[in-house]
Amino acid sequence: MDLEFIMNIFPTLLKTLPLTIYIVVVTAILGFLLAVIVTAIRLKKIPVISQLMDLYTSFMRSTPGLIHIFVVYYGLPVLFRAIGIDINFISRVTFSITALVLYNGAFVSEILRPSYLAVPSQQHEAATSVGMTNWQKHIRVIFPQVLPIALPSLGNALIDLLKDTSLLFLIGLVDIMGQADIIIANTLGVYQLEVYVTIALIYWGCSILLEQVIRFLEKKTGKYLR
Amino acid sequence: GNGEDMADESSSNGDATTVTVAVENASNPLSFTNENGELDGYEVELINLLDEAIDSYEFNIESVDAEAAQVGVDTGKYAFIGGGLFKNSEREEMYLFPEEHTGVSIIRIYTRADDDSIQTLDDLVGKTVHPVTPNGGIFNLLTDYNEAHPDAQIDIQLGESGNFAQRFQALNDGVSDAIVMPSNLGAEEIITELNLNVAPVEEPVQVNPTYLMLAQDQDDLKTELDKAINELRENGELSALSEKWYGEDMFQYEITE
Amino acid sequence: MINLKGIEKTFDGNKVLKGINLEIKSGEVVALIGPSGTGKTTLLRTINFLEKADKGSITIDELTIDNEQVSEKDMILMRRQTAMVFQNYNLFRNKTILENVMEGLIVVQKKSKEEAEKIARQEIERVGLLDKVEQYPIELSGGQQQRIGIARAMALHPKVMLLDEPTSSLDPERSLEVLKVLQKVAKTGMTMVIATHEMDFAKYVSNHVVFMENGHIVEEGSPEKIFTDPSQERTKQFVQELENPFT
Amino acid sequence: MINLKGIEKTFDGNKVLKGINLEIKSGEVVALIGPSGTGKTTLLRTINFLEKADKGSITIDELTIDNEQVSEKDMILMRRQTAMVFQNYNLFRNKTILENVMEGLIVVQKKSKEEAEKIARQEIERVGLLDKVEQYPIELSGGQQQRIGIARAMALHPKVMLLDEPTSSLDPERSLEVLKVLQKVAKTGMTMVIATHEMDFAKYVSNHVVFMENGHIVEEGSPEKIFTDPSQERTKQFVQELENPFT
Amino acid sequence: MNFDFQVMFETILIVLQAVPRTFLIAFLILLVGILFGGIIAFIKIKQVPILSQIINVFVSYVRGVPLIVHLFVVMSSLPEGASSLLKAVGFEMQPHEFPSILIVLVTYSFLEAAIQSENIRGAFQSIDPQQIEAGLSIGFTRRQNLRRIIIPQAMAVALPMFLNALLKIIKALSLAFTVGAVDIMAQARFAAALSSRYLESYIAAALVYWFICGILLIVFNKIEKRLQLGSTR
Ligand SMILES: Nc1ncnc2c1ncn2[C@@H]1O[C@H](COP(=O)(O)OP(=O)(O)OP(=O)(O)O)[C@@H](O)[C@H]1O
Ligand SMILES: Nc1ncnc2c1ncn2[C@@H]1O[C@H](COP(=O)(O)OP(=O)(O)OP(=O)(O)O)[C@@H](O)[C@H]1O
Ligand SMILES: [Mg+2]
Ligand SMILES: [Mg+2]
Repeated sequence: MDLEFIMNIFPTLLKTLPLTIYIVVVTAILGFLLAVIVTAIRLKKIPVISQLMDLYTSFMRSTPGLIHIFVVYYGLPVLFRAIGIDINFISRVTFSITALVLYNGAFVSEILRPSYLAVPSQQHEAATSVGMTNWQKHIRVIFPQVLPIALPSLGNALIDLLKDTSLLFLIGLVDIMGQADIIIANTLGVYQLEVYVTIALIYWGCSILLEQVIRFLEKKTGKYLR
Repeated sequence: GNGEDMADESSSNGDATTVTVAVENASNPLSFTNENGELDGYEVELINLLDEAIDSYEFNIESVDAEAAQVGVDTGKYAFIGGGLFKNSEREEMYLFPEEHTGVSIIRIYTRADDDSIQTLDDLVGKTVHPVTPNGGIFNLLTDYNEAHPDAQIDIQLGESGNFAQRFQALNDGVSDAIVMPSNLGAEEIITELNLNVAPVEEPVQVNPTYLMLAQDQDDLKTELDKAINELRENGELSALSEKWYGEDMFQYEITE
Repeated sequence: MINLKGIEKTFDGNKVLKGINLEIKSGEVVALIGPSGTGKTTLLRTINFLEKADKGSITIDELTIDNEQVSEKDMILMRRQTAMVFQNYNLFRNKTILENVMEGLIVVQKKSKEEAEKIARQEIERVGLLDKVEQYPIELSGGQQQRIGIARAMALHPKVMLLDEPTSSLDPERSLEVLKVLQKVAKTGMTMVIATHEMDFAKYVSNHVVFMENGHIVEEGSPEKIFTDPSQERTKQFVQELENPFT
Repeated sequence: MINLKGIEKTFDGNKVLKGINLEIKSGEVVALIGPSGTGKTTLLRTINFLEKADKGSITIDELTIDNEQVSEKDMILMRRQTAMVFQNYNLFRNKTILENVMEGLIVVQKKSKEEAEKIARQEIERVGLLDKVEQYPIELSGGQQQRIGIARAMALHPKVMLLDEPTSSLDPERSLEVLKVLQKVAKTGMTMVIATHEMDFAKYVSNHVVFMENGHIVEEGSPEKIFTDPSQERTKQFVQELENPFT
Repeated sequence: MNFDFQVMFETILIVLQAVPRTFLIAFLILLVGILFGGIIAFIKIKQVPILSQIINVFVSYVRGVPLIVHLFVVMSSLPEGASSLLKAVGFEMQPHEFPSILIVLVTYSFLEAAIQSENIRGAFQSIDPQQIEAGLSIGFTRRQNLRRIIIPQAMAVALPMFLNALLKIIKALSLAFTVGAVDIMAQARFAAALSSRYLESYIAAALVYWFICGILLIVFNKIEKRLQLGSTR
């Protein structure tokens, strides 16, 4: 293993980190919000929309990320062109985030749904009986109890998201993985081991960070469980 | 280019139509990102030369995955792809190709240097050929061979072939007996770098012309490209490009197809 | 104050409330008695709209709501007039005792945090649990949880209190204390509906007793009447246990 | 039969059991009375090893276990001699009523499905809920759940029954029925420890009353003694409520 | 754009051939993952000293590092290791003869165990401790309690996440391609290369994936409904 080579490519790889982090953070937040909405619609069984959401989540969960990227980046413009709107001015990052949010939201909604259902009905009633609105009930009482159940799995989803940004290299956005591919290609694959060791370290570091965030939230929300 | 994120840039030239074109994003030396983070390579320079030569069009290069490029040109996002692509009947049905080719790809068989049992494609029957990637021309080439020779089948292994270094290392170690691949992707460099007991078979399997591949509705652009490519060919700029990226003028080889 | 008309409720084909008509005047303390599984809890829950009755209308104060066409907004309006003490306490398990009592004050009544805490501490003191304010519900004994349930409802100062067996887990001393608290609150004009199976408690706390059985109201009247001179045979039979419960 | 020696239990610095010594003879029915939050539930739980006491030893039948060095296997052995009825019922919420009662018979006592169902149905009939066997706990009223809790424990025919306020959610009629069931079972020689705050119930069901307060046993003796002629001032004060609870 | 349905249908038929194989492997990986994930979750919940620290590092490494790196590591160490091990006991096997399916199984199972350990841990947080006590009180051993009471209740939460995982594995197997196992996506790519019909091939692949998901959903929903019987909502 060539340590010097590792030292050389380390900064190059690190340079891609801001883009990766930016996409992860924005996607995680938007994806979570989307998931909440989708979960709410499906649990409320709003006719038609609820069935559409079923289709959406099943499609997004079952098909490869490559297809989502292609659908959003190449498919959406065709769709919009058909109704006379050109959306090709939208940036690649935005397209990418859109694709990832759609994907992430579907998965997270299937984490939130069972976690939500695990909160006993008596807790809903307790909140309702003191006169809380539906919204207040969920924010103050139910959601805090959903989180300790969902957080470990949300941690999985977050780390998956970190790794899924590599899909964006398909349409030329260079994240850590993309940069790694570039280095491997430029060195004709001779230094694959070194590149992998380096990105393993970077990814590991990032996911430890994400884990700490999750652990912190878990500690905060799970106090009552003892 | 690679640094920006706008799919379409407003044109710098008043009447010119701006179109987005795609190249592969990690395909050294055709198109790749160099140490400075800029898009570079044979196809990239070629497209830039064409851009200069054609007044009525502006090219905006996007570097994406090979498959993404295909899908992009299918859906009309890209006007054409520059990826050292071969022409075949299936493709001709779906896309437009310029009259003139803009590159040459020599397909060779690589074997261990001391193994002279393999000289032509026919000799590959019964040998272990290194797995081929699904999206490459080699897969098509070998499939065509098998179709043409129903009673002498080459065993085409499907699977990710690994990067080039791994492929040659595997050949060197005896995992496989032969690699079929274009010679212009840095094979020589790897063999020397890794000090491998591997050499190409003297006679090329094929010398293929490679083309830019246009979306079907780009007739006007095709006309312009035909003109410009001809110019570059005449004034020797294509040969110069080839010298720069491949160390030799590939256009001197006689096309076998 | 409260007026129930023709309340019906069916659970998977099992009719639990079979047309309940009941009028409760402002400031009345109603004791709801009757055998286990009779529909006492269900009736309290329909008044609080935790369960939507299939038929019938409910009036609280000025507002009348027909169960067959009730909006989410109406239900919340109605609920804010009432507070409920649950048979199995239903404390917010992710909140401390203090937070449990403060929650409604802050979120629903928009009180400041300081004021809410002041009220909450008063109510918690009243049920003798000031030393437990930082604890979580799971760390409390049954009777302690029940008392916090009462404190949580009390703190809201609702027009109507619905109490579902509020002394079931309390020893006689504590029951007596709760009785006194309820009597004091009743004097302020709060209306109360108390489902209970402790006849002594019912007798002393209420001024209006409703005897339910099997989804029907069998008989209602003043405690004196129901406990000493009921007109229905069934009532007589049920309340006579009171005299000599275990003989 | 049961012998508790120096049982101590502390929750986060709060000493809840402060050295409990108690001897219970085979076939005795012990009523555990005392104010809310005194440690009655905790004591029952330590006997059932749901809570491991910090100090002291527990003997059931022949087997003595020191709480400071108890193995998982010992705990299971001890538990299999006892059955518990919980203050808040704790039925298996994912199992039907019938399954709730059959579960221990099949899994622990390795009875055949047919036999288990037969026993279960008998016990459920005893508490008057045969029509609910296919229901899930959430669909039952409080009192109904409590009775199933009793049936579940009864079905196991344990040597020792631990009952935590088994009639808290039952009306007088039902309480009387439960009393009769317990008395009948007591005649078969089963030992019972019943935490209760219903003094009447305690008086009639037990032949040994233990008055606890604040983690201590204040006084114990026959019901006659405790309820009519207690030797401790505090006991007198506590049980006198019984005579005239709400006056 | 000219879309060729003929090609799409033909591709669907080709791609379908890869379904049983892909599905079987994925299911196997999930099972192994749940099994080991369960054990890991148990160690974490119990906070077994030392062991749980080691487990933490293991989980964060395996979860954090991209699959392709794992594949690379396993691919370049497992065959060698197995070969020298076999040699020690007198068998002759060239490293490159090592079955690639084993590489896939080993790598993915490790990853899955790490992932499932967290899902399972979360599901267990949803269990009401009083349910556990109810089981103990009627004399269940811990294991009986686990099997009869806790797991069925935790399953209601974990099951949808297991389906999430299964779907992810089915897709992630396209990376296993690196070691020479052909999955659905790879099959579609070969078809695309031959026909030069990329859109048609991808859509075909998507439909096949979606179809598998549809079938799985029917099965999983049925089980989930059963598990939720009598639950508090
Ligand atoms: N969610 C439900 N689904 C089905 N049946 C229900 C449901 N809730 C209550 N019931 C049934 O309705 C009847 C009345 O229940 P309710 O809880 O109102 O009785 P209760 O008078 O409060 O009894 P208790 O004194 O035992 O608490 C019972 O037979 C019960 O089984
Ligand atoms: N898990 C726990 N953590 C902290 N404190 C606890 C815990 N369990 C019980 N306690 C405390 O121990 C004391 C005794 O509780 P226990 O449940 O034994 O009382 P009890 O005599 O059964 O009361 P009640 O009649 O109200 O049921 C109470 O003050 C309670 O707050
Ligand atoms: Mg009730
Ligand atoms: Mg208790």
